[in-house]
Amino acid sequence: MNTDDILNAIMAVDQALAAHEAEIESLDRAIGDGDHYINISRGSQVAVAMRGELAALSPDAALQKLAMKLLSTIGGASGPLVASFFMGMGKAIKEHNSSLADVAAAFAAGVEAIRARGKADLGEKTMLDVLIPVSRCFTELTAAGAEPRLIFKELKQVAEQGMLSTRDLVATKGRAAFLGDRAIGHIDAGAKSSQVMVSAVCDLALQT
Amino acid sequence: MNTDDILNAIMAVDQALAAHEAEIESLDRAIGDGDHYINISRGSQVAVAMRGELAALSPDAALQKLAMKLLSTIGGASGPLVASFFMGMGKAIKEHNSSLADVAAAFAAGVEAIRARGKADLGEKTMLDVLIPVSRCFTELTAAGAEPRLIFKELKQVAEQGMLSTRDLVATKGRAAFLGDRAIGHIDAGAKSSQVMVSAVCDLALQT
Amino acid sequence: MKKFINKVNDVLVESLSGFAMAHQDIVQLHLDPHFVVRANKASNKVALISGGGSGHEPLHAGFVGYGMLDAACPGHVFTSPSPDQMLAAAEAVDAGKGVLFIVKNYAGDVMNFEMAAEMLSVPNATVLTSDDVAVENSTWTSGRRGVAGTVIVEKVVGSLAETGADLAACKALGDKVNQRTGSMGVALTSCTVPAAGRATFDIGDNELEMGVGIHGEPGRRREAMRPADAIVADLVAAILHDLKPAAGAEVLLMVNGFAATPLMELYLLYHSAEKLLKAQGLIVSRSLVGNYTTALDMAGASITLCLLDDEIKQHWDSPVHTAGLRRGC
Amino acid sequence: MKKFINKVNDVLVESLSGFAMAHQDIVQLHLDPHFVVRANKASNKVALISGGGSGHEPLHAGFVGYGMLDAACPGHVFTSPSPDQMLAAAEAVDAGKGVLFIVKNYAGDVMNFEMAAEMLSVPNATVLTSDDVAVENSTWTSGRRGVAGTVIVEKVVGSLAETGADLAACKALGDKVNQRTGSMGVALTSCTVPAAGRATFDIGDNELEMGVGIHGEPGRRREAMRPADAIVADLVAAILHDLKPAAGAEVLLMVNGFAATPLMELYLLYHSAEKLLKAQGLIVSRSLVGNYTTALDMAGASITLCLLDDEIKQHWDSPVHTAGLRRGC
Ligand SMILES: Nc1ncnc2c1ncn2[C@@H]1O[C@H](COP(=O)(O)OP(=O)(O)O)[C@@H](O)[C@H]1O
Ligand SMILES: Nc1ncnc2c1ncn2[C@@H]1O[C@H](COP(=O)(O)OP(=O)(O)O)[C@@H](O)[C@H]1O
Ligand SMILES: [Mg+2]
Ligand SMILES: [Mg+2]
Ligand SMILES: [Mg+2]
Ligand SMILES: [Mg+2]
Repeated sequence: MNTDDILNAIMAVDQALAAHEAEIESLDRAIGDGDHYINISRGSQVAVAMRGELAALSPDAALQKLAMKLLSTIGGASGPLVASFFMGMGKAIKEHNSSLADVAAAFAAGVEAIRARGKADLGEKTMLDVLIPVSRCFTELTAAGAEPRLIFKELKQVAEQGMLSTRDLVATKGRAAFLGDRAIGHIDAGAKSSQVMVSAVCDLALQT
Repeated sequence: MNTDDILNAIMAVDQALAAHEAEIESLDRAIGDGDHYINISRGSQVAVAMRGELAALSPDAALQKLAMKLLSTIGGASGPLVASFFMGMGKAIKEHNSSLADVAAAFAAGVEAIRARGKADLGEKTMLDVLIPVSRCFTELTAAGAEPRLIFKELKQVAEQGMLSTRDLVATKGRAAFLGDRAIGHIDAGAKSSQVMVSAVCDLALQT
Repeated sequence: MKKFINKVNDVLVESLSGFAMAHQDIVQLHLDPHFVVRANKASNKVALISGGGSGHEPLHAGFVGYGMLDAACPGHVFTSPSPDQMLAAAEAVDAGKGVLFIVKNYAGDVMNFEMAAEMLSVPNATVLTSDDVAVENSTWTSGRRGVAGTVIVEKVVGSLAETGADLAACKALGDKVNQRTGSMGVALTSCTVPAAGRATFDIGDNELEMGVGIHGEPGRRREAMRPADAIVADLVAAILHDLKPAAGAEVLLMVNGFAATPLMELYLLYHSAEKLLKAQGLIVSRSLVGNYTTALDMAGASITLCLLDDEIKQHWDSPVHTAGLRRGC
Repeated sequence: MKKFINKVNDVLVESLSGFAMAHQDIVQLHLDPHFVVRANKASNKVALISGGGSGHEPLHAGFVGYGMLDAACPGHVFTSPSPDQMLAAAEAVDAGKGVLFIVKNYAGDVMNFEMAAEMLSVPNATVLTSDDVAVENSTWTSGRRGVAGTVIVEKVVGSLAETGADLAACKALGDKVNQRTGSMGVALTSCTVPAAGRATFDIGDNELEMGVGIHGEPGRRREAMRPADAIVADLVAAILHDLKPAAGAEVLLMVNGFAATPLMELYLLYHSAEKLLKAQGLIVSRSLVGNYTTALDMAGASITLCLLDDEIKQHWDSPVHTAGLRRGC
């Protein structure tokens, strides 16, 4: 992986989020406060606008720079979480030419940074219900030397399952936690946006 | 006319107003502030409640007492006007056994008191567009010695015409004056309530 | 109609009672007849009394206290109070220097206060406020409505009265401020009178009423919803057309909410209006933003401009201690 | 959606700019990153900084000034501000005695302030407010929401900070006030986030949401509209169940409007609540009624009780000079 891949992924994520605007927005309206799409797309738009600046940087520096910008742009609960993800990933990634296994390790470091920041874990009806299973699967499949196309197809499925799994959960973190049982039956907005982003990056990888 | 007639008229007026609640209310909502029925019925209800007190008094004293009570009860534009009417009438009426001509003269004094208080005249789209023609007709017909039943029938018609005449007028007094031409096409609420009251008293007189 | 009320007939007394309980350090409530006076009666000053229909809170009872009113007479919702209220209030607050009535120019208020003034044995005078430029003055109507500018009149005259100025001086200053003040309002929704139980007027989801009155009286025109800057431009233009300030004149800019419009939007309107006035060469040196003259539960706002001079500035800036406005003490 | 706005993306900056223009004697606005500080920087005191999503005005920027906050960091509507705002604000207002962050307990606010606190080189501490009793505390959730009681924390700690008290003392008093404060709200209508353009939740013409959050989060239950006294009885019971005041305890009673509910109704609620508390043997010795912690354009209100002691009373009564609350100066 190189900086170009990051820039392409930014474009893909921004477009994919825009295509799911109504869905993400209505999920956060149902059991949150309705702004998750606005927050996350504010982030993806600023990332798109930064592509020129980032192009000159190495992947680790680019991810760190992106993280700081997202931290000051997104706000809300997702701001520090998304920023922590890229900070964690930026610290872990190699300076150049990371292998798929390197990327999986960096992804895992990013997810770990979200866990540390949000003090949440699997099963709390958050974005982690997508990201933790995706990260585990990514690590396992790369460790097992699986074929890249198979890995990305698999990750998309795992993301989808994780997203759907939040429907039946009671939330114990985030705004939906205020609802108790009333949150059951609704998919978590952050889980949905995470699944959309994971899918978009996998599709990109599958195209090339 | 004696105090008993006043007491009966109070009952008749209260009932007639209640029967026209929706109509009076919606007229004031269209070109006023929507409270004319509430104001005027607050007055008629307090008058009904006073019947015991009033019964012991002579007609002039009863009308004066009623006027002061209405003054402190109704509020709004109609409060001082209605109170002035009964003050004016109370000052002019004989102590006992007024003839129909006496009543017509007292009624005229009441209407004059409204004019003085409100500084309005015929054609300004107010209650006076009912009360002035009614008063003139009442005076003329009693002076001409007309038969009581004919007088009351005639007064009802004059009241109706006066009320309807306000539809095509521009208001120059009261809240509807703020509307300019936009008041055209709407009957004035105070003209309507006056017509309802005049009619109710005439019907009462026609029954007996 | 969804409102926090118990019985429609108890709204006024319960609300006044809550007001008096929450502000017992400032006011005292009398019932039957209803009026609100200062907790501590002032001495050796002209007594200022205002009043009018309820539903415009904090106007007027919220402005009873040091530096503003001595008493307020609240009528039923949107209905002028009656003369017995003004008489009882005058008796309670007269301090030997006469009574000044401050009355918004509506037929009902004018006639009820007039009758009280005629019956009152104490020397008295009346200032009629008529700052609403939405309705053009003309010789054959009863004239313009008194709206949010009334707050400025009450503040400025209230301050002068505390100095011991006489009745004539207080009336003169009130008339001057009124002449130098213009307002215009815009409604996004109707209000609902509790006793009526339904909206006073119908308005579409994409419409506004330009020039609306504080009782929901129709204004100059109904039009399609527009950006805030365009609305403000019309309001300000109408007021300036009326006040005709000299170039470089110093003004007080008030943005008044009708009750249901959030502070966030009121400040946005203020921003738009101040920019516009500055661009026209005026100096905005005093401001007031908030819900001061409301229209029950209406969404909407009005803009008021007052042409300042040294006397008005001095009395605008002076200390005041009321439930609705407080500074310097 | 009918609001006084120009472009949705400009609402925050235009509104903040209007706020700063209208109150230039009290505050100064910085943009990019956005924060509001006192017009005159205080010296030799702990710097108090609060912040949170916008849409709750006057909270928090309206409480910047002598006796309350040193700075406020406004986020986008209903969205926590970001750490760069807190860092810039802290740099601007630190006066050598450290920084106290006052943060409403929402995941976003907590995490953003936490990151700022970690990055900040100046000694600092945080008070988390969590007065909303609608959501029961439990070990496995992120805990209760911070709502209108935050105003009391800011006022009381703000007063202590002016005396030169140190960071630990300010934090301790803030935590104490928070523990002694409980709130619960009720919505009659939804709010509408400008960027979303439509109501956050649907609610029937005859329904209320009991226990609603200040972002329109659902509360304990949806129920049929009821008389004010019945609603107040439920709100007060929930708060008392949580606070468990001793017999004869002295309390501050706050009735807070969510923005679209008129003062007339808020005072009616106050009347109902004070009567009820008195009947239960409590002493209501302090009050606050008005729109202090709003929820954009929501119709509704909350009740807050704070169990007073001599220290809290002293700091509640002390002078304060902010755009949203002023007394004694
Ligand atoms: N502690 C946490 N750990 C992980 N994810 C969280 C946590 N709190 C919230 N989230 C995620 O953040 C999402 C909400 O983000 P957003 O709507 O942008 O912020 P806010 O809740 O402040 O409005 C939730 O749907 C959830 O997935
Ligand atoms: N100056 C006046 N002279 C005579 N009648 C008037 C005058 N002003 C108002 N009215 C009458 O009063 C009626 C309105 O009364 P009401 O609704 O009770 O008071 P308000 O206008 O204060 O709400 C009008 O419909 C009109 O008939
Ligand atoms: Mg959200
Ligand atoms: Mg009327
Ligand atoms: Mg009226
Ligand atoms: Mg949010």
